[in-house]
Amino acid sequence: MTTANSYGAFETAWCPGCGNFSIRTAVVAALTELGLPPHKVVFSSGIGQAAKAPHYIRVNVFNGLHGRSLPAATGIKLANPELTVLAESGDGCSYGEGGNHFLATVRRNIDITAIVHDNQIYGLTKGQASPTTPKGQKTKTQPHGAPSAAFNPLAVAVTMDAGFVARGFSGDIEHLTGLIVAAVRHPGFSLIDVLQPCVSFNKVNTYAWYKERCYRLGEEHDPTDRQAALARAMEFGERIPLGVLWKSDRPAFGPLPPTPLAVQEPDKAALADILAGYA
Amino acid sequence: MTTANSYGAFETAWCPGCGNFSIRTAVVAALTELGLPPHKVVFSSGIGQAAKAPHYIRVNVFNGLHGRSLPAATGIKLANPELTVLAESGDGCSYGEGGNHFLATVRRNIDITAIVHDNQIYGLTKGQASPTTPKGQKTKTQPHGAPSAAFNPLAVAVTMDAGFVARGFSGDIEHLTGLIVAAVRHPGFSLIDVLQPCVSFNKVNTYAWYKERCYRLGEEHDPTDRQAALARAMEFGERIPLGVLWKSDRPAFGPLPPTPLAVQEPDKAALADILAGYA
Amino acid sequence: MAAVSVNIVIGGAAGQGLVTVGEFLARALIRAGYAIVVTQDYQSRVRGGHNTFAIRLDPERVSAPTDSIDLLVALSAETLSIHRSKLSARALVLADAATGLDGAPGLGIPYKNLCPKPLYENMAALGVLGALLCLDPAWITGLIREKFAHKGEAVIAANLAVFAAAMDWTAAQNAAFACPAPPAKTGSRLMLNGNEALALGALAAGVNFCSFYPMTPGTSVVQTIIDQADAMGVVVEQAEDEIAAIIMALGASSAGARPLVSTAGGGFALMVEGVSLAGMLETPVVVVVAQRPGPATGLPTRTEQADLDLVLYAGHGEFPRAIFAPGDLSQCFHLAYRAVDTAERFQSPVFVLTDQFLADSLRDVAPFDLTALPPVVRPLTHVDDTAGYERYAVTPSGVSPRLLPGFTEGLVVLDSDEHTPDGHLTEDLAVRVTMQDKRLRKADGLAQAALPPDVYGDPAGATLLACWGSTLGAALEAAEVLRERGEAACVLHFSQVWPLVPDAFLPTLAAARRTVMVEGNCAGQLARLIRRETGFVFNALVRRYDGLPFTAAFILDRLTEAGQ
Amino acid sequence: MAAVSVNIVIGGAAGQGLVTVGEFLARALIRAGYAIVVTQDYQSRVRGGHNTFAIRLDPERVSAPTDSIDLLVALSAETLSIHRSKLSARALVLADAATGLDGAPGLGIPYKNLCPKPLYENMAALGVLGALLCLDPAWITGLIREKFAHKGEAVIAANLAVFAAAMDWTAAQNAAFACPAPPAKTGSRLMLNGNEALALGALAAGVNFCSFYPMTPGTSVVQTIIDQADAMGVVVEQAEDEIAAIIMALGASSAGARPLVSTAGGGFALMVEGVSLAGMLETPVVVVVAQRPGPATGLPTRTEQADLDLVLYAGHGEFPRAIFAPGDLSQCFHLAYRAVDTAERFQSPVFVLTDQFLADSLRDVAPFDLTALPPVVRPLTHVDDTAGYERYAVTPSGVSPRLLPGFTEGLVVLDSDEHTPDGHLTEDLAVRVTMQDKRLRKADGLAQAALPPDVYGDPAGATLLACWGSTLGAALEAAEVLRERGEAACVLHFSQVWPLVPDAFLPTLAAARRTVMVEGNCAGQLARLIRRETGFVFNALVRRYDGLPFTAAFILDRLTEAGQ
Ligand SMILES: Cc1ncc(C[n+]2csc(CCOP(=O)(O)OP(=O)(O)O)c2C)c(N)n1
Ligand SMILES: Cc1ncc(C[n+]2csc(CCOP(=O)(O)OP(=O)(O)O)c2C)c(N)n1
Ligand code: SF4
Ligand code: SF4
Ligand SMILES: [Mg+2]
Ligand SMILES: [Mg+2]
Repeated sequence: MTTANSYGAFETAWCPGCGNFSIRTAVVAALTELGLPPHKVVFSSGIGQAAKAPHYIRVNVFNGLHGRSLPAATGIKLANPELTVLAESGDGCSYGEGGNHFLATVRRNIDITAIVHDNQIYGLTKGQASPTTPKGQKTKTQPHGAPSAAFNPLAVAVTMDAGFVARGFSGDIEHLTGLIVAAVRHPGFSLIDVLQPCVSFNKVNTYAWYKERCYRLGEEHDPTDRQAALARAMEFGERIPLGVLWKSDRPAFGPLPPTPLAVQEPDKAALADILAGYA
Repeated sequence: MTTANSYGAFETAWCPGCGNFSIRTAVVAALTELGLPPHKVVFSSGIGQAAKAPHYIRVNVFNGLHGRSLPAATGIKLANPELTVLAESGDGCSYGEGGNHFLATVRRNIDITAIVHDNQIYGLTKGQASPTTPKGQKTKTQPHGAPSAAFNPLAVAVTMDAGFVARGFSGDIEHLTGLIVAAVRHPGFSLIDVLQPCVSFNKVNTYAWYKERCYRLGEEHDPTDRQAALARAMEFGERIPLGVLWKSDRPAFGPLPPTPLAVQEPDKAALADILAGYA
Repeated sequence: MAAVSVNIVIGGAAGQGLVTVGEFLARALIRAGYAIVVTQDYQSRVRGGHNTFAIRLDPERVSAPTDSIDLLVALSAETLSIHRSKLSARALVLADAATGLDGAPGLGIPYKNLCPKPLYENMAALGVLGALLCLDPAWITGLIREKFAHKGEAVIAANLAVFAAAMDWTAAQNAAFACPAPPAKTGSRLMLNGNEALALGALAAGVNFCSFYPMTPGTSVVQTIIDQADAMGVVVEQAEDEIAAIIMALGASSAGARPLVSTAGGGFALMVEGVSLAGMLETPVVVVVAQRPGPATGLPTRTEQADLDLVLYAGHGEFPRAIFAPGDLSQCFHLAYRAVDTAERFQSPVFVLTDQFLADSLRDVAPFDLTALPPVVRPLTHVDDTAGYERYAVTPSGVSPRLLPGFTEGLVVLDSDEHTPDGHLTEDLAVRVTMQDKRLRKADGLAQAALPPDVYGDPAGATLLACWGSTLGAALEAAEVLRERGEAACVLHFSQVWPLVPDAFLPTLAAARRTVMVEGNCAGQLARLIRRETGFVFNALVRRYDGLPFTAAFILDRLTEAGQ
Repeated sequence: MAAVSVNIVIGGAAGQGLVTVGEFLARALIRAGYAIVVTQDYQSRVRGGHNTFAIRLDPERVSAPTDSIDLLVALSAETLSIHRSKLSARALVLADAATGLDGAPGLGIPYKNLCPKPLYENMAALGVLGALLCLDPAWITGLIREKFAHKGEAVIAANLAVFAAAMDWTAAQNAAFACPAPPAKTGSRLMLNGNEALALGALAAGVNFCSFYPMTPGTSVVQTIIDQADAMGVVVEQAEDEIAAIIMALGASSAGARPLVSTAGGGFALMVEGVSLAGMLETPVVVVVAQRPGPATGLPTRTEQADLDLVLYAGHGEFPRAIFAPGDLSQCFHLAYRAVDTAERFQSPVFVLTDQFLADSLRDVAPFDLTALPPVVRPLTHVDDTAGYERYAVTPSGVSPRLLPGFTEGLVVLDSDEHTPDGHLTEDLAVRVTMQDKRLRKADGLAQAALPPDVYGDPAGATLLACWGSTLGAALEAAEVLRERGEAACVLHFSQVWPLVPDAFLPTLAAARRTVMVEGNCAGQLARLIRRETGFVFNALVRRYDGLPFTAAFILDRLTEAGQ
C-alpha cells in the first residue's frame, strides 16, 4: 500500500521558512491519496530551487535543464502512457526560459500535470525579476523596477482553453493537495500555479501578503464558464482566488501508443514490405 | 518626399498568386502614407517565405534567424529609438520557433510593430503544420491531422493586454494599409496578424476560404472593451473579423535612451568615480 | 566509368515538374539495371528560380556526379544559357521547339504537337529520353501504369500515348547520340536517396520516437519516418522548436523509447544544451545533422561539410560521443542502424553527419539483408535487486545498467547536476571526480567499437585521397581517373569521424606517396582533427564550399593547380 | 611568497555572514597595503550547506589560493571537521567558545559576551582577526564608519564597540600567532573580483548595451554593469532567455550600440545559433562565458575550464572569431576592453572566457589608467557617397565599412542568408565563394592583432608550465616554488587562446627542458589545440576537474606523481 512514508524523507537545500516545504507536503499527500506507487510516477523538472523538489520525493526523476521540464515530461508520457507524469518547476523555469514550451503544451493538451512554484522571483540565482514579478517591483537587477507587465499564466491558459487550470497557495496545504489530486486525475494538461513565498528574495509577496489576499473559490464558481474563469484568473491584487479556475472537455493529446515503446520491437516484416516499395 | 517609388521594385522568390505580394503592397502604401523616409525605417525578419519580404522593400533590413525577429527588433529600438522598427515574418517564425519572444514582447510593450504573414502553414519548408494550422487539418507531415489546438495569437495578445492588436487580410489591401499605419503610429507593441493564402501548401485556407469569411469590423466595435476584443479574437470560423480588435493605454516600454547609443561616448569622468569607489 | 557513363541534366523552374521527370527516369533506369547517382540542385524557394535534377547513369557503376552534360533537358529557356558551357562533345540539348536551341546541338521537341495538354509534357520528355537512351520502353510504361493506377485507365492510356508518340518522334529524328552500353546489374535494386536510407536504417534498428522541427535538408529523414510511422509503430511529434525536439527525445529515451532527431546546422545549434544534457543524463539519443552551407541561414538548399567541429564539441563540459559520416546509401542505412545501437550501448549522444547532396541523391542499392543485422542493445525492464538499484552505478566500462521507470519497483533518477550513483544531486567534489571519470571511461569503449576508415585501393606509393561522408564517391572516381592515367591512387574514407583510432589509419597514410584531404569546408576540419590526434599532416588539402558537391574533375583540377 | 603569506579561511553556512566578514577584512587588508587573493567556495543553494571565503594575504605579492590554512574562522561546527586536515603547523582555529575547539589549537571566542546581539558576531570575528594579524585597527574602524554611515551614529558606535572589545579580548589571549610582515604596497589599490574588473573594462570601452539572462557565474558581470548603468548610460534588459539575449544584443549592435552578453556554458549553448548569426551578419558582439563544471547543470557554483572547445566552434558554418582568457584582474579589465575593440574592428563575435574562481576572486589591483587606453573602433555614422553604399563591400582585409541605419540615406541591409555585397540574399554560388572568402580573410587581421602568450621567467632549459585564463596565478607560484627548489622554471600564459600564432610561442616551448600544460579540464583542450595548430606535443598534462581552482601545491603534486 502506498502511504506518505512510501515517498521518503530527505534533507533539502531550501531556506528555512520557504514555501517549497509545504508544497512538498501537499505533493506527497496527493500522491498518497491517489494511491500511486512511487515507481509508477515520474517527475520531470528544470533548474531552480523549486526544480530540486523531485529530488526530495521517492519517485522516478528526470531533472533536466532550466526551462525544459515540459518537453521532457511530454516525451516521457509519449514513450510510456502508463506512467503518471508530473512536471514541477519554478515560475522562471516554466514561464520564462520555458515560455514556448508552456504555449505548446497547453495546445497539445497532453495528459501531464504541471506544478509551478510561483514565488514571483528567480530564487536560485538570487533574486532577479521573474515573468510573474509585478511591473515596477524593484530587485537587485531591476533597480528601477521590473520593466514589463507580469505574465498571467492562468489567464493565458484559460484563453487557450487549457485542460485544467488551478491556483494553489503553499500556505493552504490541504487545499493544494486537493488541487493536485484533481489535476492528476484530469485527462489532459493540468496547470497548477502555486503561490509560494520566497523568504530570501521576495520581500513584497510574502507569506503574510499572500495570506491576506488568498481566498478559496466557492461552489458558486463554475470552472466550465470561460468568462468567469478568465475574470478569476485576472483577479490578482487585493484578493487572489485559489481553486480550479477552469476545466475544459477538450480531448487529451492522442492517440498515445498502445504499449510502452520500450517493449515494442521493430516489425521486420513490415519493414521488408516498406523496403520492397522502394524497388 | 517619400512616395511608393522610394521603396523600390524587386524581383521576388514568391510563388505566383501568393498573398505575400499584396501584403508587400500594403506595407509600401502604409510607409508612404506615414511619410517615412526609407533610411529611417528598419525591418527585422526571421526565416521563411514571409521573412523574405523586407528584401523586397528599400529600407534598412535585419534579416536574422528563424523565430528571432522580435528580439532583434527590440534590440534595434533600444539602441536607437529614433528609428521606426517593424518586424515582419511568418506564423511559424513568430508563434512557433519565436513563441517565447512573442510573450516577452507583448509583456514589454516596446514601440515596434509586428506584421505576421499568417498562412497557417510552414511555407518555405514545404507544408508542415504551423501553430495556427487548425487541429485535425492534414499535411504531409501530419497525415492524421495537426494534433494540437491552433494557437490564437490575437486572443492571447488581448488577454495579455498587448498594446495594439489587429487582424488584416492580404485580400483587402486598403484595409490592411490602414491597419499598418495605425499600428506604426501606436506607441507600444502592435501586432497585426495578416491572413494570407499560401497557394502552394495550404489548400484549405485559400483566398476564397478567407474571402468568404472575412468581414471588416465596424464602428460598433470598441477596441478598448476587453471582453468585446476577446470575443472578436475568438471568432475564427464561419466569420472572421478584420480590424483593430484591441488597443491598450498601457505605457510603452521605457524609458528608452535619450540619444542613439551609437553617438554616446563612455563618460570617463563617471567611470573614474566608479573605479574610485572600489578602493 | 567516366567514359561510358551518361550524364542527363533536367533543368527548369521549381514547380515545372523536373523532379517528376527525373524520378521516373531514375527509377526506370534502375529497374533496367543501370547504376545511377542523382544530384539535385535547387533554390530556397517554392516556385520559379532555376533548379536541376541530374542523373548520371552507367552500365556498371557510378559513384559521383559529374559536371559535363551529355543530355540537357531544358524545361525553361534559362536552362540552356546556364548550362551551355558544360555540354560534352557528344551532348544533345532537348528543348521545346517553340523556344528553340539557339544554335546548340540537339532536338527541338514539339511539345505542343505531342501533348494534348501541357500537363503531359513530362511524358513527352520521358519518351524522348527513353528513345535516346535506347531504354526498353517497358521499363517506363510499367512505371506509368503503377504511378497512375489510382487515377484510372483513361489517364494511364493518355500518358502512355504521349510517351509512345514522343519515343516514335525521337526515333524518327535519327539524332546522333550513341546509346549507353546495356546495363550489367541483375536482381532487384532499390532506389533511395541518402535520407531515406538513413531513416530506414534507423527504423530497422528499432527507432520508434521522432520529435523534430522542420529544417532542410534534415526534414526528409523525418518525412520518411512519418510515411512509415503507422506501419512501424513510431510516435512522431513536431515540436515547437529544436530545443523541445531534443528534450522530448531525451524524455522519451529515458522512458525507453529509441529516439531519432534530425535537423540541419542551425537547428542543431539550438540543441547544443540538450546534447550536453544527454551526456550528463547518460541517455541515448541519435541526432542526424544534415549539413548545408553556413554561417547562419547561408544557402539552405545546397551542400557543405562544415559542421564537423560543431558536432564534435557541441555541449558545454566534457563527455564522450560518436559521430558517423556515411558515404553512400549502404552506409546511410547501416550507420544509422549502428548509431542507434551505439547510442544505446554507451548511453550517449551519437551523431550522423550527412549533407544536402547525399540527402537528396537518389541512387540504386542492393536490398538490405534485414536478417543479417546484429541485435541492438536494449535497456533493462527488469533487474534482480531493485532495492539497491542505482542508475549511475560506477562500473569499469563507465556504462551503468540502465533500468527504465515503471517496469520494476526500482526508481530511476536522472539528474543534470553532478550526482551520486543513485542520481541525486551532490556537491561532494570527490564524487564529482568519480562520476566524471566514469562518464569519460565510456570513451574507451567507443574507441574500441569505432569503425576504422575504409581503404579503397592500394596505398603503397600511391596518391591517397582522404575524405569523409558524402565525398566518398567523387574521391573514388578521382582515384580511378588517376589510375587510368597511370598514377597509383587510393581512397581513405572515414565513415566514422569520431572517435579516431590512429593505429587504424596511420600505417595507411604512411604507406602513401602523397596524401590529400578532400573536404567540403574551408578549414579542413577533419585534416586538422587528424593532426591534433596523431600529428599527421596531409600534403595537400582540396576544399569546396560553393554549395555544390565534389566531382572527380573538381578534385583533379585542384590537384593539378596545386602542382601536386 | 609561500612562506610569508597567511591563508585565512572563513567557513560556515550560506546566510551566516561569512562573505560580510571576508569582504570587510579583504578591503581592510588591501587598504593597509597587503596583496590578497580571495577564493570563494559555495554551494548551489541560498541558505545552509557549507561555504568558505578564503583570503590569502601577503606583504608583497600573492597570485593564487593555497590549501593550507593558517587561520580558520569556524562559523559553524562543520567548518572545523571539514577543514581540520588542512590546518598548517602554525594554524589557529577561531570558533565560538560555545561550540568549542574539539582539541584543535585556537581560540574559543566568547561571542555571547562580546556581542549584545548575534547580529554583531561579524564585528567580533573581525576584531579577533584584526588583532591576530596585527592590523592597524584604523583600517577596519574606517571601513565600519563608511559601511554603516547610512545607518546613523548609534549603529556605528555599537559596531565599533564590539570590534574594539574583540580586539582587546584577543590581545589578552596572547595567542601564539606570528603577525605577518608589514605590508609593502603603497598607493591606493582597488579591490575587485574578476567579473567586476571585466565589467569595468567593458564600460571603459564604451559598452552601452547589455541583454542577459541570469546564470551563475556569468551574472555578476551584468550586475556590476547594472549597478553603474545610470552613471554610464547603459541600456540593460533582462531577456526572456539566452537566445533573446544574444539576438537583442545583435539587433542593438546593428543599430550602433556596443553590446556585451554574459553567461555560463549552459546559457552559452543556447546562444550558439546567434553566434553563427553574428559571424554571418558581421555584427560585433562580445560574449563573456564564465565557466563552471559541466556537462549540463553540473556544479553550478564551482570552477572549471572546459568550455574552450565549445566557444571555439560554437556556430554552424565557418567564420572568424577571437577568444580572450584573462589570468588576473588587470587582464580582466584590459582584455574586456580589447574584446570590445576587437569585435568592432573585425565586425565579429569576440569571446572572453573566465570561470567561477576568477569571477568571484577578490584581489587588489593598481587603479587603471583610463587616459592611457587606446581608442576603440567605432562604426560609421557618415559616408561620402551613400548612393553606392554596400554593407558587405568586398575589401582586401575582409572588413567592410560599417554604416549604421538611420544616420545617412544609405540603407544598411543585413542578411543571414548568403548575400551580395549590398546585403540581399543570393543563390549565386560564385558570390557565395567571394563572400565566404571575404569573411574568412578577417582571420588574417585577427591573427595579426592576436596577443602572444606571456612568458614569465626564462624558458631556457626550464620546466615550462603552460596555462590559460585563471590558472595563471597557481602556475606562477608553482614555478616560483620550483625555482626555490633550485629547478629552472617559467610560465607560458595564453591570455588569448584564439587565434593562435605559432611563431609567437613555439621558440619559447622549444627552449624549455620539459613542457607541462596545466588546464582545468579533462581533455587538455588547449594542449590539443596547440598540437593541431603547430604539431607541438607537451611532455605532460596537469588537469583538474573537481570544481576547485588550481593551487601551486596541486600542480607540483601532480608533477611529482607523474615522475616528472
Ligand atoms: C540555460 C540556463 N539559463 C540560466 C540558468 C540559471 N538559472 C538557474 S535557476 C534560474 C532561475 C530560477 O528561477 P525559478 O525557475 O523561478 O525557480 P526558483 O529558484 O525561484 O524556485 C536560473 C536563471 C540555467 N541553469 N540554465
Ligand atoms: C532554427 C531553424 N529551424 C528551422 C528552420 C527551417 N525553416 C525555415 S522557414 C521555416 C518555416 C517557415 O514558416 P513560416 O514562418 O510560417 O513562414 P512561411 O514560409 O510560411 O511564410 C522553417 C521551419 C530554420 N531556418 N532555422
Ligand atoms: S531562495 Fe527563496 S525559493 Fe529558494 S529555497 Fe530560499 S526561500 Fe525558498
Ligand atoms: S510557398 Fe506559399 S507562402 Fe510561400 S511564396 Fe509560395 S504561396 Fe506564398
Ligand atoms: Mg521562482
Ligand atoms: Mg507560414
